[in-house]
Amino acid sequence: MKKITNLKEFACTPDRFQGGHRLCPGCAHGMIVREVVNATDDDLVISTATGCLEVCSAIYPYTSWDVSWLHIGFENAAAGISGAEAMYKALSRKNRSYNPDKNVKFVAFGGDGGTYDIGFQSLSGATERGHDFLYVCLDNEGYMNTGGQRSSSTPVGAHTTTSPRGRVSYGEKNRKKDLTMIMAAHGCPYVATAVPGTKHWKDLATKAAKAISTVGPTFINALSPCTTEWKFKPEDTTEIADLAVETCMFPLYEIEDGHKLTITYRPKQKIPVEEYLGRQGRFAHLFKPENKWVIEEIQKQIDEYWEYLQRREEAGV
Amino acid sequence: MLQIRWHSRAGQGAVTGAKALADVMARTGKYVQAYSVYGAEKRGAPMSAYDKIDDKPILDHSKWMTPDYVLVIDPSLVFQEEIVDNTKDDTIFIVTSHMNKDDLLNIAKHLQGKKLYVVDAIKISQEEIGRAIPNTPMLGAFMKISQLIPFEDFLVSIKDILSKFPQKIIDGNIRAIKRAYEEVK
Amino acid sequence: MAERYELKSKEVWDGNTAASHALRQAQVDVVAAYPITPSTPIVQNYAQFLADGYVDGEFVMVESEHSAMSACVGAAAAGGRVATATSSQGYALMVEVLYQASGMRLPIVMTVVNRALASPLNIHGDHGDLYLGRDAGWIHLIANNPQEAYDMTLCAFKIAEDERVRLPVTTNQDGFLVSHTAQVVEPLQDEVAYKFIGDYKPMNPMLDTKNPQTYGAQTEEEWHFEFKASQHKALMESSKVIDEVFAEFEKVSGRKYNRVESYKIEDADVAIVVMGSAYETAMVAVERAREEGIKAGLVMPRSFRPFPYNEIAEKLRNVKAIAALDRSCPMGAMGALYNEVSGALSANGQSAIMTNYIFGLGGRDTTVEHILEVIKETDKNAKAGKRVTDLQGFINLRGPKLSFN
Amino acid sequence: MATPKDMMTTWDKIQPGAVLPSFEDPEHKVRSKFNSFNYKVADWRVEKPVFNRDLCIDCDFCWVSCPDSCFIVEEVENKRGKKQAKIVGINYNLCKGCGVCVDVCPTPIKSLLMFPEFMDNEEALKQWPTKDDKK
Repeated sequence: MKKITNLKEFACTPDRFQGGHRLCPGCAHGMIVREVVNATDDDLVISTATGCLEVCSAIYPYTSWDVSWLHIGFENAAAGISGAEAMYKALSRKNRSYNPDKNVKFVAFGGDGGTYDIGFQSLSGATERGHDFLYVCLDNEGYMNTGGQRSSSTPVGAHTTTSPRGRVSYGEKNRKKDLTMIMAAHGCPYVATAVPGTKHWKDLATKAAKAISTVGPTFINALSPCTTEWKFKPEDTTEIADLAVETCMFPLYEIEDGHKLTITYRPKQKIPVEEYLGRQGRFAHLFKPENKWVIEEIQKQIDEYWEYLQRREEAGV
Repeated sequence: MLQIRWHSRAGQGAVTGAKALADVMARTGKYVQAYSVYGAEKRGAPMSAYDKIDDKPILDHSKWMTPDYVLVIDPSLVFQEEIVDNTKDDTIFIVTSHMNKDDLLNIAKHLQGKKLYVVDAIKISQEEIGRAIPNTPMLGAFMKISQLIPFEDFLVSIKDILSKFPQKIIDGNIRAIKRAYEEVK
Repeated sequence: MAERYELKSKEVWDGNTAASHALRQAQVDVVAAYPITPSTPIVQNYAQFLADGYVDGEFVMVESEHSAMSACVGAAAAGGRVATATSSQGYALMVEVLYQASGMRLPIVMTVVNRALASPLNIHGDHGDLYLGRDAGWIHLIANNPQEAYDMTLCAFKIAEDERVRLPVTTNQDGFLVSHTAQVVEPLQDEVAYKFIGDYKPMNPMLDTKNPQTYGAQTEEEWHFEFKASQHKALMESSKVIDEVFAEFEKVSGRKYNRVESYKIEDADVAIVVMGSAYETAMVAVERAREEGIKAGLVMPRSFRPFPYNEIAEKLRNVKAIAALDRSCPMGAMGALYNEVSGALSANGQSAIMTNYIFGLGGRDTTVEHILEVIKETDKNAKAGKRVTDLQGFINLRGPKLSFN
Repeated sequence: MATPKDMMTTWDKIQPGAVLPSFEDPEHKVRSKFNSFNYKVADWRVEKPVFNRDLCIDCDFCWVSCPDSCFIVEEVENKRGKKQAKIVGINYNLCKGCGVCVDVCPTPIKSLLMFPEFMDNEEALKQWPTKDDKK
């Protein structure tokens, strides 16, 4: 496992995800991916589900990857990486490894569409089969690659193009699917949440290093604030991520062996959710008088969930 | 070309029996085809299996045949009139029943006038193998009636075909085959 | 090391057993598969080979056919020999990924046991799945009996992995009629079979992590056309490699295969074009027709893709009337074989009278008598010098006659 | 469109399967022409970040939060002989001008600031605010 000590040292890591990709200016995907692939010194084979990251990092004739990389489809990043991992095992057993002196690790990236929704079956299958890989969900809470449609990760009240706010609607009606817990329920040896940015960079890098070095299927759900569809200024990406943590809208925690939960960051003072919602255009309509109750409802859900996480951590079961 | 049709219930081993017979005959240098016809039904549903045996490669892949032998390994199927479909005047029927031939013909009128042999393959398999899997005893009976190859040669081949099973199962099957060879009437 | 499997010079195998032994002998590095009737026994047999130590590769039991082909793509791009098996609905679920596999030029071998597509649901054989995959950029080889299911699968690896081809290959056998029909198969011994296929030749393997590769880039209108054209060219030129592999296979097995198979076509006035086990049934019908004075012959494209246009036209050069028999419902068109063969004739300036017959859907029995009837009808066209029968016929269908026009 | 003219090829000359090698010389890590490191997104910018080395404390916040891997890092040894990263510049080929680096820069007077794209860096450095300037 790569030792992540301080940023001065971590920044010496030669980048393995190159610029020149076509993600939006200020996109959190680039931040998260760089940290994950830089969090190990082992060689990497990566698969990526169809989505913003995939289309922007491999537009022919360019690739942004200094590591081996594969894209097949929207719903099969986990299945694809499981095949590559199986080949690695087979060739190692048959003494036909391409680089016998190197460890190869396997990582899959998918957006929330490719992870929570259309790709969930293949992720669940690959996880159940126990392949040795890390799956990172770049959770920007909607189908942003296709112009901001809702997903099962879209939070209550958010405006998307398929859950629009309107004269009689306050936007998304359904609660965000709790995928991290669902992945933990698979019995994964390691599952965690993370955010990009300077405040929690070490939390993310350490979790990635831990996940990659853990044998077996591991999962990181990384919140990826989307400047374009959440509607905030590009330079505010890390601030929005920090607010998601400080409001407990997106708490940072990890779960080991499917059950042992540890909260990895505890806000000194939980900030009201308005602070987070108010910074994003997708929630602007909630501040109209007739929709205020939705904010209250969201706050109630956050409070309950935060309480649940703390109780569960205390219980230590 | 020798054509054999099996009538069975799914789970009684007609497919395995048909394939075993094909295997035995292939070892004598014959060309064979063994297949079965069934739908999505589960254990207990009626089904049929087929053997074709010839001196030259068998090309016809259609399911239709005019059997030289009809082997019925389930006692209740003996009473279904379908077992005489597409048969010839000289088609030989070997059926499983606890009844003797005369009693059987009184009930199963469609078999009247047919060349009929009876063996209680169910009872034999229950007693010798411990389960109602009447396929191998039927092969014993068939060998007796058809005299297709010397019985000793048949036993050598079938022992080899069964060799993946535990010795106890092999021994039980061989006893069942020998008993049916003796008891078929 | 995988254990050597003791094989007799003649085995009695059904098509599934034959295909699974070919997979075993190819020492496939990764098999990722999901069972589906009627190809399930291929997957089961392979699992048993693994459990008994006859296979030392990885066997990934995925949760769907979509993931099966996806894992195959991942494994093949990683850099090793890959295979799977499927049928029907499973094939349909895979279709998206079939295009990905061929577009990335990955030499995956898939043993397909052909089965009808729902709805209504049906587990028996027709070519609905084969036709579904015909534009997917794969090479499609046809096997008419268990021996050929075995032989074609061995050849498939050698064709797919050839540096000049690097395309995925399906081997097709009829559900139940071949897959569940035991016949005499003369297998090669393990070492002979493996030597014939040869070691896997890597090309841009992802696992050579010192030299990283990007697979599955996005190409928009600026590039997509060129890639598809390049893939089409490779698929067309695989004909040459298929011929070479068949010739090499004849040397080790004594069995000769051709991209276009034919039977008594040399002096025929009337020809049947058909793929699958019905080709052999039709051989018997041709014999019967000749006994009755009709000079009938038989032609089959062994490789449905690449389609052997010129070779098939050459075989049909002297016939007067042709019936193309398609085992898939064309749904508002003529059957694919009718269209391909008509195109082949037209391209070569030939003008035999063409008719189309649809047969065997959902496992409907097609007997020697049925095909003999088709030959007789086609003979009417030959004798009249023009089409006097319906353009399209349905063999062994209950109800009034049905035709396209 | 997106492909430079000199990279446009015909169907008979493209890589089978659209497979892209990251490196032209893998052993010496020489990136291939297909590596997006060699692609320019500079024209996406309206404003550009300018880096003031004199004010930088090498916290590397900009490095870790840059979505476009723009910050050029030199590996140096600190007083205790430990390796650490020194920011030496911005790769303007890769920078899209999102401004995150400026946002996260923690120095009292920021060592990264946004300036108009057309302004010369020398000129920008001259205009850098000082302690005396009002915020």
